[in-house]
Amino acid sequence: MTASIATNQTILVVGGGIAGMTAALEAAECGKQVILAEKTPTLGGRTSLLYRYFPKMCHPTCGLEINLKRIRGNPNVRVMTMTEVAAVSGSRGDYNVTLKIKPRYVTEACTGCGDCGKAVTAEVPNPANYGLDKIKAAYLPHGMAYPQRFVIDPSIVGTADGEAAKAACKFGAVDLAMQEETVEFKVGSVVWATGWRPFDAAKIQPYGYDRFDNVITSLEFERLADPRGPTGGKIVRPGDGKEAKNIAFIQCAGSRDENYLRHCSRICCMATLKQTQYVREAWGEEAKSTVYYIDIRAIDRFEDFYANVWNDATVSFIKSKVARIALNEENGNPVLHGVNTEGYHRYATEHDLVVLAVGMEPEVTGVKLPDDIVLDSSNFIEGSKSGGMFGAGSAASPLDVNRAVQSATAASLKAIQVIHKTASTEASA
Amino acid sequence: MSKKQYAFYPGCSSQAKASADNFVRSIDVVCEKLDVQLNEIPDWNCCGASIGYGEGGELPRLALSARNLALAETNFAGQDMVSVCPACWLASRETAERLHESNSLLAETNEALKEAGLTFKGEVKARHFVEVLIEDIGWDKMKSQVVKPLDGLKFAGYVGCQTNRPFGIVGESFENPQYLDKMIETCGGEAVAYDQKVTCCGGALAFSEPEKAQKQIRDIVESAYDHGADIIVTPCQLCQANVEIYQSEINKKQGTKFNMPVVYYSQLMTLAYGGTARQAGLDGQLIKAEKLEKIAGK
Amino acid sequence: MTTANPKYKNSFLKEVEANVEDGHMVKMCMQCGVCAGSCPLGPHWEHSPQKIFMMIRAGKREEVLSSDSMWMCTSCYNCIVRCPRKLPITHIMHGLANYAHRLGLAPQGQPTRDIAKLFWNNIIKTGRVNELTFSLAMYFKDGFGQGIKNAMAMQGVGLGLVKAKRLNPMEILGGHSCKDKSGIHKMIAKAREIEDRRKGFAQ
Amino acid sequence: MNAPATPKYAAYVCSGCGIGDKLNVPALEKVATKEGKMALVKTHEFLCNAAGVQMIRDDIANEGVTHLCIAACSRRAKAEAFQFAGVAMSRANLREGVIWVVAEGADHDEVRQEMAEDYVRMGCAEVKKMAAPAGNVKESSSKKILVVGGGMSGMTAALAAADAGYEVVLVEKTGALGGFANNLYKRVPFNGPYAEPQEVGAGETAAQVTGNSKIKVYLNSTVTETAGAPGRFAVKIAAESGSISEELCGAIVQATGFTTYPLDKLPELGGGQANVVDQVGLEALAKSANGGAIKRADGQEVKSVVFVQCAGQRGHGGNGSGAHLDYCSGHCCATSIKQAMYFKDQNPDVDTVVMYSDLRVPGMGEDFYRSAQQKGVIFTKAKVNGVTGGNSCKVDFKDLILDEDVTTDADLVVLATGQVPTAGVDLDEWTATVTAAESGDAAAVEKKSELQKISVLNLNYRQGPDMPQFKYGFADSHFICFPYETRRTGIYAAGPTRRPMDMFQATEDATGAALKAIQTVENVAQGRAALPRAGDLSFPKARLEGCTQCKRCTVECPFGAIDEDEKRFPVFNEERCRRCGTCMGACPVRVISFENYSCDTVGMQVKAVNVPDEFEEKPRILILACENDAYPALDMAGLQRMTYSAFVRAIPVRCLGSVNTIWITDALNSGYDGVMMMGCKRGDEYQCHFVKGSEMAFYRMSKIGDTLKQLGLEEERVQTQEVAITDNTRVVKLINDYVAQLTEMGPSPMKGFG
Repeated sequence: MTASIATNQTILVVGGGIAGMTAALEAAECGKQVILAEKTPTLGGRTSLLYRYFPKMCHPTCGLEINLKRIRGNPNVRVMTMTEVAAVSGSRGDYNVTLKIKPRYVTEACTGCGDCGKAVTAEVPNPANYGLDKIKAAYLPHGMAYPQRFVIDPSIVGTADGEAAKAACKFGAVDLAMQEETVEFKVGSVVWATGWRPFDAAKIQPYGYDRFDNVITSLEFERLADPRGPTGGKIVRPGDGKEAKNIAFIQCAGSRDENYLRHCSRICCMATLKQTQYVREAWGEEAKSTVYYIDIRAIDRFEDFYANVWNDATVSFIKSKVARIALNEENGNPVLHGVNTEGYHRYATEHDLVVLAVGMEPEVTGVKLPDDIVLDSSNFIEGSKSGGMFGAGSAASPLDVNRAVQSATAASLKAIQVIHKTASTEASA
Repeated sequence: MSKKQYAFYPGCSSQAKASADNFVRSIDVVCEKLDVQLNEIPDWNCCGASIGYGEGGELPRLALSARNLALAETNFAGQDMVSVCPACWLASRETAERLHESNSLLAETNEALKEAGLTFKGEVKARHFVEVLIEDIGWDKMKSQVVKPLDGLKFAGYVGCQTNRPFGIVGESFENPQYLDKMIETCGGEAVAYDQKVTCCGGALAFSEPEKAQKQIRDIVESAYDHGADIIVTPCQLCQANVEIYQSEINKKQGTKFNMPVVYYSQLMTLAYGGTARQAGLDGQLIKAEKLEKIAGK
Repeated sequence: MTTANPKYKNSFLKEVEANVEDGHMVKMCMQCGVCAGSCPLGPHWEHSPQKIFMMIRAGKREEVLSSDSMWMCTSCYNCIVRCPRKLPITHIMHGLANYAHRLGLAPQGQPTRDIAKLFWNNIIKTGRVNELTFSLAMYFKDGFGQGIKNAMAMQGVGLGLVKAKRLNPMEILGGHSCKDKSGIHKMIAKAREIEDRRKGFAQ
Repeated sequence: MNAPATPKYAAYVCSGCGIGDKLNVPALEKVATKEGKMALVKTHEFLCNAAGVQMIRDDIANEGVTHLCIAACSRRAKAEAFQFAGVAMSRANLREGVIWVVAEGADHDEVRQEMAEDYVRMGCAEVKKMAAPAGNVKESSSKKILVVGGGMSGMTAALAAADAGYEVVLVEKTGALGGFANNLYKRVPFNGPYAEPQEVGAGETAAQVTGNSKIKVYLNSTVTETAGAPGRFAVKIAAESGSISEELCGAIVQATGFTTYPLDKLPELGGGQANVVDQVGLEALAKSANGGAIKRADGQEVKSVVFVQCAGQRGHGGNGSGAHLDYCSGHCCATSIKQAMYFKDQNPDVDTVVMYSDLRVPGMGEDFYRSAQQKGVIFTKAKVNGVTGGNSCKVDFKDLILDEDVTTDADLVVLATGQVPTAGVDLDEWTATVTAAESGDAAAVEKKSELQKISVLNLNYRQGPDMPQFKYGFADSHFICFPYETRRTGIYAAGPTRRPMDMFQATEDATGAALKAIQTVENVAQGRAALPRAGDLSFPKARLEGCTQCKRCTVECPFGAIDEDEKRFPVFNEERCRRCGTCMGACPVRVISFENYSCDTVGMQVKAVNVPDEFEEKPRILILACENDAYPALDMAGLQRMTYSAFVRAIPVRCLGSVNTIWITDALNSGYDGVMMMGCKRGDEYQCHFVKGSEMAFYRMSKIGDTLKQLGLEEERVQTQEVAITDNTRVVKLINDYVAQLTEMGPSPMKGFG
């Protein structure tokens, strides 16, 4: 790849989640040239791992299909997967970027036929299910993966399995000699849509995520409810496969906590309200969801979703930050200890399963970013000193999908403005 | 080789014939084996303990600890001040940190200290002996001294509160600290997993609220039994005293048959390092640790 | 100081901020209740810490200061390490107890309060704890008769400790002590004087 | 570009990905040649690789191929590889649609081959009826952006568009720019450290707008008519003075803001009584105090203030009778925090209590909350039972933490009331009024002109003068992934008219809306469609000579794209059109079609299928699947190697709304045993991106019963299903169950008559 793939009239979008795809597409559909760089092997990001959206209970995959169709049909967007930003120098309107491309070990020749997967015996934790199950070490990330190309896990490169995959491919698409590549080019503006990651629940020691099988995160629960997930949509306990009907949802797991994340992650209340409805759908009147919360932040029109869940007899709300979780060693049930602060009532309640509504931590936390970038106290991207780089979506602030897309659309125009200014000054010069 | 030097703040319970008399004896052996020299701070005073607040108030308690810190600074300049008692460590470290944060508080404290002819410069670091073992000596060296591994013995590592919170040992979890289990294993024993590792023993309230405290103690001992422990091991004097002393009380009141020895980590190390029962202070147990004595006798 | 407190006004909160150890943090509580659930003696509290913080903001001066809740603190520090707002709850509880005690509003005969007093006097006397006199003092705090009972009740333990050389009968004659007792006494007196001045207690 | 005079048809069969192993490829070639009548038929073992694609390119260049059928994988796969400008192309789905879903083994070889051959027949039949859409390039269209509303949102949108190089017309009904922001003393912080209120900055922004040569501002003006379509909106702007100006605009940003919920509707919370104000009322007091002690209307200095959150909001979850607003306005918690700071910053001794039910300060708002606590603001989780105003206000409330009923007094009580959107006319009300008016109801005629006065856009669309309103009167999108996707192409709402929001969100939102407006004018210039068929160059054409003026297309178009001329013939505004084909599905005489999607492109596929006679016991079932959800679900079933009956033949459709009943009757006539339609969820939470497509299909099929009876067929032979894109497992079951059911019923009596 040469520097000629881009000029200072090009926009670089970092991150191929829904915010990044949106930022890239909105600019491209205004006629701008965009490079969309995604760290993982596929576009889609976190939303492609969600089962449903609040408050409509519709399927994120539906929007993903539309966005992927837009990308397939738009020559202005150049998609680069397994690609990370190594460095950005320069300033507004004139950045030099260096990208690192990790080896996929599968070339464009891949048709997605799956023969390599059949040939391989080794299995790796399935990233699409947060490691709740395993997949072959030669795999398609998921049904909606784009590009629809297999990936070979580095762990089998140089093994018999690796060779088996190579031998199985009729199209010679497996290239085990592939090396990490570095490319450099100019862009006029950069949109950082690097998104978020779930806060490491193991750090919240009183909840024993690292000690108790039946304490899981809200993202893992999302996979459990999804028919495409590890249990085929059955809500059962990872610990022993027992049906989980009596489920506790613990809010602010990491968020609003100066020991962990000082910000409120905004989405967790609504995500939990949504997930109580998964439980209801699965078990009907037998379902029992208990939400332990500090404040229910069902903001603006989401209020009516909250009102409906509030009126759902299978769901109850307790204003309390759970103090600690103990284990009932007989039945593996987590036991929640705490106090309902509305009138001071102590509880020690057993549940089949505990879901920690984990907070959003900016994916760039701990990553070395260009000096030009301005972060807030929680590592969300406020913007850049020279004004040519922008945060978009949940990289800029903890946002739900709808707001993330709105934010990405705005960031897209800000990038276009930079391009426009550069162009017009060059024209007048 | 030259020994590592520390200003030593033993604390009241570690004095000769005080409640943790046997503890310090084992500490001495451990220091001897690991080339650590503890230099007792001359004329140190009580830290005020946690219960001191009721009458003592804020500044008087700070003054008490500041006096010890000042004595350490003046007598053993450049040395960290080490305590074996969590309460002492907590009071000292908290004082050092709060005086570091607030100049006004430091000024007031020094104004009081002047009456005792001292000033606190705020240089000395207050540390726990366990920190010294882990951070300065290291696991490898601790293990290297083991000659009599405590094979076949099951211990419940009981960390309790104040060695663990609010400061704790660096890198350890408040809810599930590992270092004590690791010490047990270093000595060749088996650390059982149980759910009362950091439960409060009732602390000073063992005196004032016996029923409430003894409920805590019962939970701890019971769980240790349920999970197959022979002996409870602790780094804390108050934990040791409460959990050992009140077993007979609980038996009397509640008809239990508790008879679980409660020893200090340093006693295990002393034995594992080949020390005698006497050196390990096993004679100091109210509930005899026969299984340990047997090993000592080997 | 003891003016009637209007409801949901700042006066008592301000008093607490001025006179209670770390009292300035009370206003930072967001009522999550993690402290209440973390306290080992929680079941025995009338008011949990978080509730006490709310009561302070609501101006419930008498209820707070005459409550024996903060005297239930075992100083286990669970609340401190779990508080999402990093309130030094243990210190605030200690501070409130001490403040109530100094004002004479703390409940009479509250055992922890009495023991705290005994303990403090015991250590200040010589600069170090005299475990024997402290124990005896405790047994006799409720009067001679009760004291004998208490002592008898714990006799086994006492003897055991003596046998284990962990309690020295000779301590009755003074026992361990700092050399510079007078210095310590002066220091404590001074510290108290400064604090009283700062907190506006009558000398 | 237009296709050459002499069309040349070619078919390319890929034998890769196991197609060659599982299917008789020469037989497929034969079908393409003999039955498909393809002039050129080639097979390639790896059609999507460079060599395969080059082969096709060469044929286009050298052999003059104008139409090609690619018989390989799903149209959703390898789309980039198979892109050939200027030629018409169909895809026969042999991989995901046949070999991946038909059961393994020799027993199934026959049906598998039949299925593949049918798909080749269908692909060839389809492409013959297709033309490569040329697109209707309109370089001359207007790229000017109209912004309605001169508040923070409107000004931001105007500046955002201008900074990207576009001309802007800004219409503000009052005499000054700034809107609601002009009422504020300070604003909630936009950026770190989120500890102190910030200067509002409305004045500066207004100055930037007036100073910007690309922005033309109309003050004291309203929009009295919006005619035309994206790229050519003819906008009439009336000034108070009565003078009318006209502007030709390409796209519209509606930033008409909100009003505050009327205080006097909240008597139970002291609304209307002395010293009980709403948040905007407090801003006024703070402004006049200007940093000094805040005084009440009666001039008395405020020493104690209580903020009542959710006043007349959140239904029964908030404070007040519950009979007010059901939603939460989102900004009020942060606003009250800011206002409490006004007092504390001026005098820390002022008692400030915020009574909340859930304190809602998401994201970094948590820092703002902490900062207020630091300043000594007291927060109480409370349910307020009543407020009385007067010299010493009384607030009766239940402290939910202390669990007791209390009364406290305050010099001033601030009610955090909600945002009420200014989004013009409710279209349901409009339609009702117009219908009544047309039937000669005088009152309705009167009401109609009243409604026109409150309209903000006065669109002359037959569907009404404003944007369709979403819940609670907000002009919002129905879609989560596409917040700007509404039913009026080229018109985008921004700020609190779209959703309750604070000022920071409003400025972000306005910037996003500006982009969408810009995108619209660029799309129009290139003749491209907007979401969800972004970039589609095809558009509906009608053979008006065949039109019966039945008006179904104009009525059923979800986007108001079709007007009527004086002779009541449909007039297509293609710039408003989203290319869903609902009009095509609605047309009883089938005069509406797209170049690459028409009654024929589908009809011919239906007819191309080889339907065995009743003795073969091989039923045929036609599946018409929504291309966005059901068809991908079928693909993914294949990807997961699930198996379903080889008796079905699936055709992707743009939307079930585009399904013309002729396809159904044709299918049944030609002996199909059943027809299954798969569309999106319908109803209030509909997922159809063409709004009513699925709804329409169900409605139309409910009417098809009679036709079936005439044909002597059971109603079960036509089935309509809601299928979500995640239903890969379910879709397989639906198919297999339906096949079983039809087998049970026995073959269609129509067989052989077709």
